[in-house]
Amino acid sequence: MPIVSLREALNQAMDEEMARDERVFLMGEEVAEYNGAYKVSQGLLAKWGPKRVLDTPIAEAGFSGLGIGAAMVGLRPIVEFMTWNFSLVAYDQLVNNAAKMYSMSGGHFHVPIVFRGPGGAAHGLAATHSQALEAIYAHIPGLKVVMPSTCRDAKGLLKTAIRDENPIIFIESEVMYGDKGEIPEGEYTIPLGVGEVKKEGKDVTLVSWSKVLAHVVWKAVETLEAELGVDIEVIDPRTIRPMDYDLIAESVKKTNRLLIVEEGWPFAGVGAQISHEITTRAFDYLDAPIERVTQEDVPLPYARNLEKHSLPNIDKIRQGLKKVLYID
Amino acid sequence: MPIVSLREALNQAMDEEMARDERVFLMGEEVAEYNGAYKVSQGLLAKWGPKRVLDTPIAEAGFSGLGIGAAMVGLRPIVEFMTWNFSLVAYDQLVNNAAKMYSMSGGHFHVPIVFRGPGGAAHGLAATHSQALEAIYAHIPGLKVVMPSTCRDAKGLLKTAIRDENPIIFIESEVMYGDKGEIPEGEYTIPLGVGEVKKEGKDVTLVSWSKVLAHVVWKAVETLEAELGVDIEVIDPRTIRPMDYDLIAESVKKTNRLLIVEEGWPFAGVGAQISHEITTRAFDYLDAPIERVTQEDVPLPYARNLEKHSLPNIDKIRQGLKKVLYID
Amino acid sequence: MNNGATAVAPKKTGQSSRLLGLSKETLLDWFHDMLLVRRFEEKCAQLYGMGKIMGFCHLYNGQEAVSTGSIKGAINPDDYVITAYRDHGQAISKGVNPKAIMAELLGKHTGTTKGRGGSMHIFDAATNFLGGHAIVGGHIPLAAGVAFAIKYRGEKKVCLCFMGDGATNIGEFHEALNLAALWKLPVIYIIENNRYGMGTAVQRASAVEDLYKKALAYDMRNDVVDGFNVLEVYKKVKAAVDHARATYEPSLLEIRTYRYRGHSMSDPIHGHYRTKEEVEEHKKYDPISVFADILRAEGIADDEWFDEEEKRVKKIVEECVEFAEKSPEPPLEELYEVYK
Amino acid sequence: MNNGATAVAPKKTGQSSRLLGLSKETLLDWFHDMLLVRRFEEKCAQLYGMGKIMGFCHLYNGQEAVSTGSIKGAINPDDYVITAYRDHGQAISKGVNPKAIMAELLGKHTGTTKGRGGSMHIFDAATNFLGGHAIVGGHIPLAAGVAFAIKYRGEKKVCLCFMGDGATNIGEFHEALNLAALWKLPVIYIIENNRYGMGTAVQRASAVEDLYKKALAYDMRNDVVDGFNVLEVYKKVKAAVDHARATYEPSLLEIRTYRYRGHSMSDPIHGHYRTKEEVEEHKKYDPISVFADILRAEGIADDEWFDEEEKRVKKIVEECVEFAEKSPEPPLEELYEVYK
Ligand SMILES: Cc1ncc(C[n+]2csc(CCOP(=O)(O)OP(=O)(O)O)c2C)c(N)n1
Ligand SMILES: Cc1ncc(C[n+]2csc(CCOP(=O)(O)OP(=O)(O)O)c2C)c(N)n1
Ligand SMILES: [Mg+2]
Ligand SMILES: [Mg+2]
Repeated sequence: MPIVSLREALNQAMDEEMARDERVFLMGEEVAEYNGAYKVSQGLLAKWGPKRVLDTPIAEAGFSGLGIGAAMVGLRPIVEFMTWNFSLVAYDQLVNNAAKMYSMSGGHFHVPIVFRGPGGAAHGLAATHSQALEAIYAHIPGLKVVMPSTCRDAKGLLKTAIRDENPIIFIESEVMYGDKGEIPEGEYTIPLGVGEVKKEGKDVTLVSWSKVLAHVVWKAVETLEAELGVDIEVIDPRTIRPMDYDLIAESVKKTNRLLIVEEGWPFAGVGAQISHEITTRAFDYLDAPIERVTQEDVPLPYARNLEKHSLPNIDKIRQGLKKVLYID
Repeated sequence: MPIVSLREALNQAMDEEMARDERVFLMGEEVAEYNGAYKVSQGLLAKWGPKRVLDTPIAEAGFSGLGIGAAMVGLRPIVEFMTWNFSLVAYDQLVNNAAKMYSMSGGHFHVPIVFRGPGGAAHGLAATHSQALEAIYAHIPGLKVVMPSTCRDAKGLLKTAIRDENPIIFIESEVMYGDKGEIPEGEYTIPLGVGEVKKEGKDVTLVSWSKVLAHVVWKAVETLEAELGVDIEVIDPRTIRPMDYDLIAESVKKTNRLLIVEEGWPFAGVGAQISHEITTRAFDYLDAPIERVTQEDVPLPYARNLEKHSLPNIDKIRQGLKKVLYID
Repeated sequence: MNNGATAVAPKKTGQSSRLLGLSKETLLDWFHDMLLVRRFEEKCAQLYGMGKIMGFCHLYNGQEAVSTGSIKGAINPDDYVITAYRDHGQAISKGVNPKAIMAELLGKHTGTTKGRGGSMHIFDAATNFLGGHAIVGGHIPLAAGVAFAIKYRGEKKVCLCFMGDGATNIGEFHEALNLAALWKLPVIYIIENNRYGMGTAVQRASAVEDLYKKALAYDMRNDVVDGFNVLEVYKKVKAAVDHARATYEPSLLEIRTYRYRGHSMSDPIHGHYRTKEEVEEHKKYDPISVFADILRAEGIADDEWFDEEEKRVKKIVEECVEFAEKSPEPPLEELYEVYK
Repeated sequence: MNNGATAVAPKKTGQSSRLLGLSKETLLDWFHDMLLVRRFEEKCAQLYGMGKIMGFCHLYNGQEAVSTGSIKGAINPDDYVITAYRDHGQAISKGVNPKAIMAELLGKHTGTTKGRGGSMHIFDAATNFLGGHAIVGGHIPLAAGVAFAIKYRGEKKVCLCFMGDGATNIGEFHEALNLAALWKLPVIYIIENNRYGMGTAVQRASAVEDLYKKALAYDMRNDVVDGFNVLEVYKKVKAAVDHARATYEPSLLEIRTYRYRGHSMSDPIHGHYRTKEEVEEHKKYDPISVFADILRAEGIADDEWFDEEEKRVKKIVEECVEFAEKSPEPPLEELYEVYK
């Protein structure tokens, strides 16, 4: 199987879908002539031309709304946010127009659109530029939220997202764009709403997604399985909304313990939702309360030591595992 | 004790604080010459004049940001959103500027400001105008979220909010503005972050707030205590962030069961957070998984029957209680 | 100084007798449209008073010439219209079935959005009526997107986007007009300047009182229009539409009009923000009377026809109510139609 | 046609020999400020290359005349300044201790925000430097609020708000300028038109290329300024400041300038969006050389002074780095300073 970077995987997904369906177009800041602030759209302008790959002014609400209007009358826009931090100025468009259109118009109109870009913290970008915002989008009925952790999932899920008839929040990570991974030869898609057991284990279930899973959890699992002598089952829901509760509940009924590791803030975060739902579904199977590791409940600071201390890290995962496993 | 409407209670709080501190001013759409879209600011223009009571253009991001800037240099703005639905166009200002300023500026600047207005559904306003948005604000570190359910709490909490040095999200309800209730004679305040046991009970703890508590839960409790022969302890956290977990946990350790009734959407809602935290704190005391009653996971429709069916109601509370109490 | 009617209307009524070569059928059809909207809204007011229409209900009385002249008059059936919450009149002019609109207002399954959207959120795919949007300014970028799709497909259609005077102060107005001008999109932005955003007079909310001047920030084609004369509205909107079809270029039109009723049915007719006299003064330039006078003067219609027309319209409105009343409530399952 | 330097600079340099009656001390102080900013930024580039400065770091090279002429020159210490993420130069001109800025860039506890804000979020209460804001356009309404507070208290201060050309296309620009003009707030909005928003040329993002024309939508006082000549900047910003102090009225100034480096340290210097030649061409109008030539021609400073000045500035920058390097990291507890 070919090995590509996450950047290439996402680029292939967009390129293939643009080839498959001429209603698909890409717009966003610097996506065209600059080939993308993070080069995810590299080469797409050259191949598809300025009609289908457009640089926008800095006007997230404006071009998000423009995409929604175009989608209402039959186009299939991909809107890139340079980072998801900048989507907050467009939040009303996503929540009131994209999410509600199909229901509120009585089915007269629907909005097949993908909003995509990197989310979460990179390094040293500080509070305004380091937000993991999945919770505020997953909270909204009418949206679907997708957060892949591998190149294979990213390509397959993005292709599915572009073909979906509903508005999709597709959150990537700038620090993952260079990550390499295998992808299947040729055409493939991955359904939304279906999680995956990325590693089987019997002692505890660990649910995590996106960058934290890719860059923090895997290293931690390797170290801590040895260190604590435990066998960890790792589940990547891949889609945050709809969440694959069945897969997680099934695993928890086997391991009887659950740790959720997310980059978002704790209060009413995605982990809180998973915790509530799984506690309800697997109450009699849980040997310990579900534990969460999240970003500290603070705006992320700049200084390296504060940033490190604030984000999920191996120490916090160790503590979380020990707590949920009642170790010492 | 005098009996006033919620409208009057809020009006008194603003009036008294404007008298107490000339740095306090009020701005928003129609708050001045129109005396407020819901008349909460009735008479304030006449009393305090156009310098301190200002009608704004329809520009929520602009006047929210204006308030934040004024607060940074020493004023204490009260910004009214005609309803919280319209705050979504200002979401970035509240999340990136108001919430993060104190932390991100290293303490150089802070933002003593109150954003207030009605939230949740009224009657027949449909999806864009019927949103209970507490979760998307409570998720954000740096904000405090206050949601009173009585006239007494509303006045005391709003006065405290206006004196607080941090940005406050103060969510009222337009269908409660006419509700009457007793308030203490003269000057009083109520601290943020302190919940209240509104009714003692031994069989199950019910946590709810704002309009759902005032208009739905109380009626349901009355009916269902008799019908199900149970004794319900009702807790109103009053402040959503910071949440008074201690009070709830203490109650749950006594009743061993918890039902949360909220108007917001279920996914990553405030109830999910309470559920996770209390499950963690009172795991060994819980005789049943924590139950939640929320608004259905849909944009709220217009038709009366759909609206009724979508919002929390007595039937859903009955089911929730039966489930958590293992009745039949 | 521009203050709507008193300044604009009289100055221009002189021209209004010129019928622009429109056929008698067309002219009578337009009058019918205006009268239907007026009577439909009056009925809504009644039903709201009876508690049969719920929530917010924003009526169009006084602004009929804008809807008829621009939608009924200046565009084709396959062109697009998108607007704010004050949307009944524009939906009717676009050809949306008034029975379905009335049923929607009563929250019935036969309504335009199956009872889900209500008064502020009228949608109809069949007539390219794109809503009905209740977040002020939120639909302005959508219109640019519709125009983008038109151009993307190389069609010659246009999109009319209506907004109030108050909506011109919100950020999305700025972002959308810049995009439309920058990318040359065939959208006609129509400000219905009825002089107030709720209780706030234009000059208390906008630093420029002549709202068409906001086009200068985008080098956008612009004009100001007498909204009390349906023929003036038609003429100038048609010019903008023709220009858009020919060049894909947008326009910003400020149409001066006036709202007779309160902002919504839950608001007072004048309150403190305007006087009863001001409202009465404007009724002298009532767009329906103005047009009726022209039709009479030009011998297009006589009193008998107008009497008959009143009866025809009354009947239609009654049929709408009857249809709505008889229609069933939406089934509960449809509450969950959230994803396609 | 306006395309920054090539059009504006030469035309105006003729005037620049007039010293506006400024004292020798003042002129040399301004030159010092510009040179300090230039060398400070060059050091930042080095330290970024060494990985000591993290994240996004937007340098000011080429734009120094804007910061010095407006902040150092045209306002008082108790006036306010607020800006975007390209903020080192403006902070220095406002009097923020460069040691603290450098310490901030290295993420140290002695930094302007104790290591929490980093390059894009410089704040300093002592000098009324209100940030350092990294969401494009997000600070523009804040500036109106600062001016509102000034007027509320009846003070005669002003607030200078800097933004890039790209920021003029976002909604908050529109909402804030309308509010400032409508309420007559003493804020001077300064567009630093360096011809690009990241890799997007002004005319590819804005429907009007002459950005000062956006003031027409608010009836706001406006002007266009040669940003390559610190004396021109001073003159026109001072006029706007005087007007604001006298009338509380805002202004919108478009200052034509040019950025030598990439958008941020993680971006290429030209990439595809501009040529190496274009960058070199602009360096002919380098604001520091332009000013040096004037000072020489006017006999204010000679080569010896300039050599000495280079040494003085070099030393200051070295002291900044030394101070920053020696400073401790912030203590972990401070992570939790979220509520006051
Ligand atoms: C973003 C937003 N803010 C506030 C409101 C509340 N609101 C609804 S209509 C309205 C006034 C709009 O006035 P205008 O644009 O002139 O339209 P008109 O009602 O006069 O037709 C306001 C403030 C809203 N719906 N959306
Ligand atoms: C709302 C928002 N969208 C996008 C960005 C990413 N971004 C940061 S700077 C920038 C370009 C700004 O250009 P300009 O306003 O001309 O300022 P300059 O960098 O040239 O000084 C962009 C797109 C952002 N920070 N905020
Ligand atoms: Mg209006
Ligand atoms: Mg620029």
